[in-house]
Amino acid sequence: MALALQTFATVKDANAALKAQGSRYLGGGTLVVRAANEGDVSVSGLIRSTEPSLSAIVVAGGKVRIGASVTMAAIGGHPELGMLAKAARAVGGPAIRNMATIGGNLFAPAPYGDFAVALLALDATVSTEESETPIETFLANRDGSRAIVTSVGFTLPPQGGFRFLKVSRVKPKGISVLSIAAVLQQAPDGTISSAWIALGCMADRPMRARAAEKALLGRKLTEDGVAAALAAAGEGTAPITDPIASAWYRAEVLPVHLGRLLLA
Amino acid sequence: MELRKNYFADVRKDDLHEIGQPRPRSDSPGHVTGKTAFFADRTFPGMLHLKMVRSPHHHARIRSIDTSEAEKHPGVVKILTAKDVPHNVYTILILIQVGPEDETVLADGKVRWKGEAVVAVLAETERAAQEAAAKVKVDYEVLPAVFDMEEALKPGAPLVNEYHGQNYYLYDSGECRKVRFGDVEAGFAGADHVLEQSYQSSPIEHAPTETTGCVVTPEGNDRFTCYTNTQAMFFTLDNTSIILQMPGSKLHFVGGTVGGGFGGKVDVIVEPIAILGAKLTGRPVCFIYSREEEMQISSPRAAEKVVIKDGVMKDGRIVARKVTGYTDAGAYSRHSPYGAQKGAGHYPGPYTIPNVWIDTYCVYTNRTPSSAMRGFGVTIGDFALEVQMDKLARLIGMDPLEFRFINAYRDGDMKAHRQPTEGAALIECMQEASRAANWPVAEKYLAMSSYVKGA
Amino acid sequence: MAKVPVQFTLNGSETAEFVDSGTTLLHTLRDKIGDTSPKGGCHQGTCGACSVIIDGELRLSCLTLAETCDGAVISTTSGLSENGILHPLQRAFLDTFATQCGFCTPGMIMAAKVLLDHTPNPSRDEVVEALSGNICRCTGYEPIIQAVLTAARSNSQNAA
Amino acid sequence: MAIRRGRGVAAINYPTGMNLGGDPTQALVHSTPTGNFMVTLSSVDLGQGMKQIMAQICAETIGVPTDRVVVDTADTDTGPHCMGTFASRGTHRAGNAVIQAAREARQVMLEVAAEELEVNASDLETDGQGKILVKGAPQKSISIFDVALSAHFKRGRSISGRGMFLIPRSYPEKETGAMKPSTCYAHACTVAEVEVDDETGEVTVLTVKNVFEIGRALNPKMVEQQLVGGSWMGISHALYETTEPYYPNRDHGGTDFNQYLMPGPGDLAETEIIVLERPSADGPYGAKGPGEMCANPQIPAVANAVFDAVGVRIDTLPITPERILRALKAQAAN
Repeated sequence: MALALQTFATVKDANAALKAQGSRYLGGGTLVVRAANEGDVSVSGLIRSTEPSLSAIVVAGGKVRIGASVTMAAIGGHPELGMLAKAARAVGGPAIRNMATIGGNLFAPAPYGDFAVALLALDATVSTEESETPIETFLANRDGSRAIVTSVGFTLPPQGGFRFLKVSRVKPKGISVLSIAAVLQQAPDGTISSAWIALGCMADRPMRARAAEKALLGRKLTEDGVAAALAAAGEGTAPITDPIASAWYRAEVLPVHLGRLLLA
Repeated sequence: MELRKNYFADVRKDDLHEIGQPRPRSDSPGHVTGKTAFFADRTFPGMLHLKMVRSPHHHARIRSIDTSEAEKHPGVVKILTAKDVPHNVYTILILIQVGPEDETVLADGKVRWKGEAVVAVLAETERAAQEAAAKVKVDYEVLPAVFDMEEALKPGAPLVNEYHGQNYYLYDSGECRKVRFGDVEAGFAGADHVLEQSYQSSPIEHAPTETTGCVVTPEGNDRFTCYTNTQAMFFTLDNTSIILQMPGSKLHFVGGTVGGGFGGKVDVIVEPIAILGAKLTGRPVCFIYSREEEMQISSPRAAEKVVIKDGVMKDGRIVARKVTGYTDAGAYSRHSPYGAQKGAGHYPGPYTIPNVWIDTYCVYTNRTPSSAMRGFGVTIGDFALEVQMDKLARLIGMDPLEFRFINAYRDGDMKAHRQPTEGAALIECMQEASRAANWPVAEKYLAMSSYVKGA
Repeated sequence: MAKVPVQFTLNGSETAEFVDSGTTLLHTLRDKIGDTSPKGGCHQGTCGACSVIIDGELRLSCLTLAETCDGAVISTTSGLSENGILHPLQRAFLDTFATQCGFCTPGMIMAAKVLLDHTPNPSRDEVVEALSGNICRCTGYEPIIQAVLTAARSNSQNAA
Repeated sequence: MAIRRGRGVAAINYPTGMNLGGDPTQALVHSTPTGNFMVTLSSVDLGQGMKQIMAQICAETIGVPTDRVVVDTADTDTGPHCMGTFASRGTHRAGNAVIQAAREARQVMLEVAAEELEVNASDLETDGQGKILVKGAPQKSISIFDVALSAHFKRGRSISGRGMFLIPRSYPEKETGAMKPSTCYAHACTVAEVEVDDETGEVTVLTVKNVFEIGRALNPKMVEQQLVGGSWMGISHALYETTEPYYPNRDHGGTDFNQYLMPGPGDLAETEIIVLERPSADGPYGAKGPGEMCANPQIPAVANAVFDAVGVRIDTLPITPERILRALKAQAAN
């Protein structure tokens, strides 16, 4: 079977077409077209939708909704999403960022998917035609997910409340040794009142660092204050081993990089 | 870049017209306009795409190959197995009498590394070839494999390659290439310090931006034109002639514009099977490595292990050096026996040492065959030698750069392989490095010269 | 096999082709149209040799399906010089000896062109970032970075 | 956290050409009717600039500007045999073959010019600009354009030459290993300066200062290209590259340019290149082969610099952050 592309004006029609065996949704092409080029013969039909809402970014009242077809470049260049620019620009080189979509990033296996790490820290929700799912649940079930992701929504954290770090061997563009995103809220006295920390490469998909989050509550961002969080950073992680680094290395340097991110 | 003309001015004529001039490159205008024709920039009507079915096992016996389903796949034109290749067992250096023939173009009865070519599929499109390749059924009996050179050299290790009969290349000098100069044991006995250290590398890929490949077209007169990015035109033509049992006069190779080589395109892998495909189908054929094939299937630089034992005096003289080098050839020879032998000629490095013992082994393991790469036989050896030099200097409390001056070879010094040194320039390089890096050394070293001892 | 009509502007010329559905833009440009300036170095999106400019944005033609480019404006390195006069970037690549094997060069020039179109006087870091998706194995990148900076300088001198 | 700095040195030599010789290359040179020169070879240009260098060598030898020379190479129907482009042999072997062929062609050219000018060929010289002059009487001259026309249409001569370069093969003596691996050697000394992050094992190469002795820089800008790129590859080998990161285990081999690590444009060391020229006895205009050698000395220099910085020896390539970190932890445990 040759590869064939079908384009639909609505997500609804595209969803219906996706039921056919061997069909995959085409976002920016960085995952699916690559797989086909590399001889993945399980992909025989590509489906896409040109519904305009898929490409929209809506920021209103502190809430953000980003259509699934929005590219990393569009996020990186959006005037109201400046705080996310670092995470969006962490994905690939310029050409990849002009193609790779936020929807696709949700499905990218580690060490890819750095932006999904940011979305996890932002406690985003992932929408399809039918449902709206917390991102953590979505990521856990993504392998069996068939419905087209239409958008991702989240609440903008307060100014300076979002931190992101990607560690790569190759600069400025390399895939992750690990990535860390954190959304922190501080009480007037500087103590942490809320902490959401997400990790990339510490499992086969983005994961929360719950023990570290907990250990930060009520503490200040000082060397002593973060010590317990760093000690707990690895809890529940199962880092990947790949050509970039071993699980051992990732586990060893996670607290180091988390410390640098928190104390920066 | 800075040319330091003050060095060796007495032996050099600098009044040339064209030599020494920074003339613009004649090929660059083609590069910047995208007009330069690389081999894959030629396409022919009716061209078939060749995809290889590869071994998923490191070492296995092939019980059977079933291509019936693949043959029926739409778009498939021809499927090739070992029996289709006229002279299927070959080795590239046979042209310079380095044998035995030890490698199959397409696996025959056995695979010896994960990724080895087993069946070639020729189809109308790349996609059809990929789909049909997935339908080829090969029944394997998995055999024990060996990956570690030391394990491979132990008695009872799985035999990697029957054409050799043992897991090392047999030189005319025996299990290794040897150099014996002076009395190395006496040197160690008389040394103030003896230091033995072991160094290791792993395989390295050339990673040219253009992958290995060729496009072949039948000329209609029983000749075949092969557009290729080989690094060696006649080397490839002559080996193809042997493998296909086809007179060289039937073969026309066109190349010479290559998107990076670094030694990775000296093997003869894609051309013979693509030409065979063109011959048996009468159609143009392209066989271009995917990036994954370039990374994991094409020969890498061999992994090497180098053990160096040195005897050194407190005054900085190295009095004895014993080097044992192991080159991980993978499953087949390709250029590795040559590389290991090149190491024997290179050690003990650019230093004058009175007692030297060198053994270099070419070892077979069940991994991707290694071959030529920029500096092979020397690159990893230089890493080992120069880290060892640093350790020796620190052992005797001497500046590492000064330590090298003491031992540097100079014109007339006898090398371990019994050639007198000519044209040495190590000392001058180190003198200039001392200046450029602001790494001061004693005046006496700055006064040295490669020309004559004691000067 | 269904053929799909595709129409786009390539280097200023209206171009129409029937392609097999699912064909990449890279294959279409090279094998159907005959513009071989984009190179297929990996077909994975990891080398940048196939880079082209689509509607003003740098894209990888190996991961772009031709039929998604209907109505697009596409530029490739082969269309960069006008009336035989090299583009300042091409001139700079020559003058600074920034090409060796030449396989990465068309992609590098595309990446650099998009940068200079948006940022006429880039910093070194901006050049580095712009080239970061393009692999070169020969030069060690420095000559290419210098070429882009040189082209930017010559542009601003011409503008002045 | 501490960023610790260190520096290391390495000095090396490297043989030019195929080990033990026995690797021939041939060349043909002929003039066109209007005095342009065609070099015919089967040598391969990998991007190092073989075609340009052969043109300059031919031009120098014949005595014409380089843009009067065209190199036709790597077509087995037309080009005579070349062993191939590897082992730092291209410039040395093919260059010598081109010189020999060009000398023969030059001799015919001078003979035809001598007939036209009614002097002895031995009394003629070229000005490098396209003219042949009588030594000591430069007002008496003839253009190479006219000489070629005369050779073709009047005198019936072929301004052409054949070149062949072969270093006889050396066979190592079995027991002692006495042999002749090469006829000439290039040299280098590199000093590398690094920073090592002692909490992550990450290495940044700050500077490399490379001194290369290459016999003769036939085209200095092209030499620079190769040496700068080679220096980058040496650093890459030292710190990044492997197809089998867990060797001898075969798992996790990289299959793309994201997984196969090489320094990116944001990882570049400040690189200084200094070139010395001690012409080799048998090289074309003294040239040696620097193509492979230039990527070697950075590897041990960086390894030694890492030790200088953090006091641990990594004797296994590549020197990854993981290997350094493991060694630092072992050091701390002791």
